[in-house]
Amino acid sequence: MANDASTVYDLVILGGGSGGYAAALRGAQLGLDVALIEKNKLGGTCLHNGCIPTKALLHAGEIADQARESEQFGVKATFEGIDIAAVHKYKDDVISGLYKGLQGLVASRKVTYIEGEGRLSSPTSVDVNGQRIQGRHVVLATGSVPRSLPGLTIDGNRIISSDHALTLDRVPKSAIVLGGGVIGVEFASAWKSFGTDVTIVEGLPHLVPVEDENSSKLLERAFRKRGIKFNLGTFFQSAEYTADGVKVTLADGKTFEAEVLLVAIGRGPVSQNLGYEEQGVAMDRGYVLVDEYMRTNVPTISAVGDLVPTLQLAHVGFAEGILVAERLAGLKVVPIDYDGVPRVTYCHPEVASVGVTEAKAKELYGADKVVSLKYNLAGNGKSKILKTAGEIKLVQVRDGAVVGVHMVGDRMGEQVGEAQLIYNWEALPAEVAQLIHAHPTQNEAMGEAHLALAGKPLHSHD
Amino acid sequence: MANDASTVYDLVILGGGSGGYAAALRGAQLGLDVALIEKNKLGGTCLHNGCIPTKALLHAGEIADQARESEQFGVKATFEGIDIAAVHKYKDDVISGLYKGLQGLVASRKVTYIEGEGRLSSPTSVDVNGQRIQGRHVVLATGSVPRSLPGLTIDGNRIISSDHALTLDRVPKSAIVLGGGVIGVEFASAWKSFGTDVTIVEGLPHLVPVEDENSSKLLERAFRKRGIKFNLGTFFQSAEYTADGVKVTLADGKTFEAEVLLVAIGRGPVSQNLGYEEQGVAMDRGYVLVDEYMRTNVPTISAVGDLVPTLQLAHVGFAEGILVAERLAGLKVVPIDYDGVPRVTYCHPEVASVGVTEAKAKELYGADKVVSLKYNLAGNGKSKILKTAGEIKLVQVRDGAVVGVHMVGDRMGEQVGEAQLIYNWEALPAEVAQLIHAHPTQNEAMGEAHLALAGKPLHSHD
Amino acid sequence: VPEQPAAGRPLAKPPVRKLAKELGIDLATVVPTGPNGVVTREDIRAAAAPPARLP
Ligand SMILES: Cc1cc2nc3c(=O)[nH]c(=O)nc-3n(C[C@H](O)[C@H](O)[C@H](O)COP(=O)(O)OP(=O)(O)OC[C@H]3O[C@@H](n4cnc5c(N)ncnc54)[C@H](O)[C@@H]3O)c2cc1C
Ligand SMILES: Cc1cc2nc3c(=O)[nH]c(=O)nc-3n(C[C@H](O)[C@H](O)[C@H](O)COP(=O)(O)OP(=O)(O)OC[C@H]3O[C@@H](n4cnc5c(N)ncnc54)[C@H](O)[C@@H]3O)c2cc1C
Repeated sequence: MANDASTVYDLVILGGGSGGYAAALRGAQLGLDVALIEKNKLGGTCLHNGCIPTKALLHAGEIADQARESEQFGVKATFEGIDIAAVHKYKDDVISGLYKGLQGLVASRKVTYIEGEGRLSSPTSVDVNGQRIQGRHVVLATGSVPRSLPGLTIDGNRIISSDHALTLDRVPKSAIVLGGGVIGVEFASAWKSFGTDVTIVEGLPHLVPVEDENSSKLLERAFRKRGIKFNLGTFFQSAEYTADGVKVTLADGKTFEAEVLLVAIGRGPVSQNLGYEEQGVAMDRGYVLVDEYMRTNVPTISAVGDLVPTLQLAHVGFAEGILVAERLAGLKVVPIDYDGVPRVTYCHPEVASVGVTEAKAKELYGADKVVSLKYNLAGNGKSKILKTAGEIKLVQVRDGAVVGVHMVGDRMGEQVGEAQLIYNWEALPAEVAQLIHAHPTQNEAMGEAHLALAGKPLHSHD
Repeated sequence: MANDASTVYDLVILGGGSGGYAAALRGAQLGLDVALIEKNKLGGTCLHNGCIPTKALLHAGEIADQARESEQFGVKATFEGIDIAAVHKYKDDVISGLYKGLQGLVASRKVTYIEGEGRLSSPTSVDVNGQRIQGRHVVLATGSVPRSLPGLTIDGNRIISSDHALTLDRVPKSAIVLGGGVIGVEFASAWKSFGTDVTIVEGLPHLVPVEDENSSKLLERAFRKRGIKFNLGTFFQSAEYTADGVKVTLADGKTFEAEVLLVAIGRGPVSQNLGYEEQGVAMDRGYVLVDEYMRTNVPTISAVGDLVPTLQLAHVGFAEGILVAERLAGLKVVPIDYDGVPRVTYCHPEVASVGVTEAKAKELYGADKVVSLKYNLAGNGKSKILKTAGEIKLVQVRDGAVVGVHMVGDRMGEQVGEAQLIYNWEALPAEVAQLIHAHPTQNEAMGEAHLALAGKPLHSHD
Repeated sequence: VPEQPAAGRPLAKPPVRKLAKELGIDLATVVPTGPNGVVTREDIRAAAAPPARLP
């Protein structure tokens, strides 16, 4: 709490994003003396350029779609277009409300917050604003930034990253989205709702390629219905400017033209020129390497969040930050089971999962030991009311626990909480089936899927 | 499966609503020979006059509200009104889709479906269409119908029940809703969204009076903001017609006038003149009495659903029907823990709960043994994005399991699935807190509430 | 005598099984004291604690 040059903090944290601030909050809660160093804004990518603003855009898109389709529900309303300045105001209001809350929280926990660009100066210190901040332990949490490809220069106007897409002052008439992962399909979805003509280019054979193939296929079907175009299985080759936009050429010579090109091929760690190498921190392709307790090879240095090669998710950052703080405060900690971390893609329809894919389960347990079951939301009353389509797919070890839950459908991301308990607590289908779920909710579909997997389907065929 | 007069079924079920058809489907699945007798439509109240149509109206209301408020999200749309005929078409399409599905299911399971009004004619038979249907066991599942008060005659036009409200060919300019329970607040909510000037009259001190008082208060605050009026704590005395509507007088002399009066004071069992008394079935105020295995005092007769004095919910009917079928098929069954049944009220905002209220917990465990915690959705990113307010309240036995989860907020009904596992599996707050929830979902609020209850709040103050 | 569950799996609610796993306790070796022969969290903790000396 003291902040003169002679203070030695228990914990000096470099980077105030999801991973860094979670470590700070939990550390302070446990009585540690914490310094949190952030060069930009507390909250990092997630709050300012990631999770929150994208979800605000997607919700504005949902409002737009519902206004367009209102007559299907008996509501007379005319959709007249998007007021992008007002969308940004809505989005920025959401961010600033949460930002204030987070600042209040950090202040109330008595974390020493230092604004400035820091640099690791020894295994136990960070230099910032010409001062040396000493700590018994240092946590690296400098996060990630958008990546590009060799020869593909992000100009921020026609060739853009998610950072630019989030503040674009217009709805593009047409857009090419390079990358069909989470960030790519979320922007594709929001833009389509806003009226953009969207084409996704994905080099792998599927959209959201790390999901269970069934989810990818369902999303592709839904996007096709929405008129979102995509080209799968061929990699990007080059991009060039046209008179009023961009032309993209793929490895097979196919070309696409649009007003803007969003590069959403992934994010790379922020670790260059920060003193990490100099202090002997082991790295691989820019990622800081850690063990399952988030320890680097340097005993006084830990690292969390997008900077380390685990899932790039805000709540993974939270979990890793909390784990480090608890470990350093002397609590017993349990390594994170990354398969047990819930994943949600907030496009329309949503994709959500926890546990392993069917393919992965077969690798782990043997093909003959794995069973799977699909429950179609067509049989789910609430989903019918919402006019959404999709499925819940369960992957089970024969006669054993549910090891994968994979869902597609509007709002299905909210079901991942129950799925998360089922996976992490290794529940048997019959144990879930025994508990009759609330009618008529989308949650009921989770119950029905488990009833069916337990051999006693209620609202579905045997 | 055979259907001549000499057949003796394993199971003869009177009433094809949620309770009856669940017993039929599960019984047939377990190899029992089942006859299902229904005088009106398979699916009963829930599908045709209850759960499903109300939720369709509520969703149309949501679409209307969002069109009205679209500019807050940057979407330019003009709300022009409700096309009530189109609302009914939407609602009826939802019903008929599910109805077809259910008919297909009953047919595929080889249940003998008999259309006609049945009457219990012996402990092992039901008479219908002049035929005697014999069974080794009979299940009574004749459900419930709207109740009224002495001197309050439902005319179906100005003084109506939920049955009429669901098919009303106009949006009333003004409405008085008598009863602030689940059905009352759902209609009040939908009508308000459609533009009706609504006043709820509830004799008890709170809306949704069986919920935890905190939920009632939050709903009252939200309704006040929406301009839904309510008068609490004074009972209804009389109603009379005015020139163009109805005038209601309360016990304290206060009066209210409106175009229609919806009587939503509860539902009573359908058990008169059906032969139940004659066959010696023990009853109380029209309800058929059962033990925890749904057995009546007559060894060959069971009863399920709204006909018995347990929670009047469709999924309770499902659970009771399944329990009877499994018991009669010789499976080991476990009595239903009714506190563990999830309850959702689908108004805007939604109210949902599982487990016991704080007041009840204090009775059960002693006031000093009960702790509770409220997590405000103001700190939840996704709820901010949806512009909804509310709370999750957890009730815990000190140092023990979570015994009550009480929620208010748009879409929070979908969180009841995770809450249901936590309650029924007697999870400790720390066990839930250990599993970091997906960001940014509403589900995350469930995780945050448990983090706080476990003494390690992340995004909330200590 | 507690009833033997189907499939030979010891009866305990999922979070309790998880706890047992974390503490390295084999559920089959735990004496259940819960209703219907269910292994409780306390049973697991008792099994995990060092054996108490006999009085
Ligand atoms: C468009 C988009 C959408 C996303 N949506 C989701 C989603 O819905 N759900 C989800 O879970 N995840 C989502 N993510 C991912 C999520 O944002 C990240 O996983 C998360 O922000 C990682 O947290 P972090 O703390 O590791 O890094 P960051 O949030 O990147 O924070 C790192 C911080 O360190 C600071 N910093 C860097 N270098 C220095 C320095 N030298 N000195 C001082 N400070 C420094 C940065 O300014 C930054 O604030 C999304 C990401 C993007 C880009
Ligand atoms: C407006 C409203 C909204 C509701 N919303 C919800 C909700 O969101 N969620 C929820 O869980 N519950 C809800 N309910 C309650 C739910 O509908 C009931 O709990 C459920 O329908 C009870 O099922 P049941 O089988 O006992 O009775 P019913 O569904 O009433 O079925 C009884 C059946 O028996 C038939 N029958 C009666 N007498 C005879 C006879 N003599 N011969 C042949 N057939 C006969 C009837 O025609 C009927 O089909 C709602 C109810 C209403 C009225």
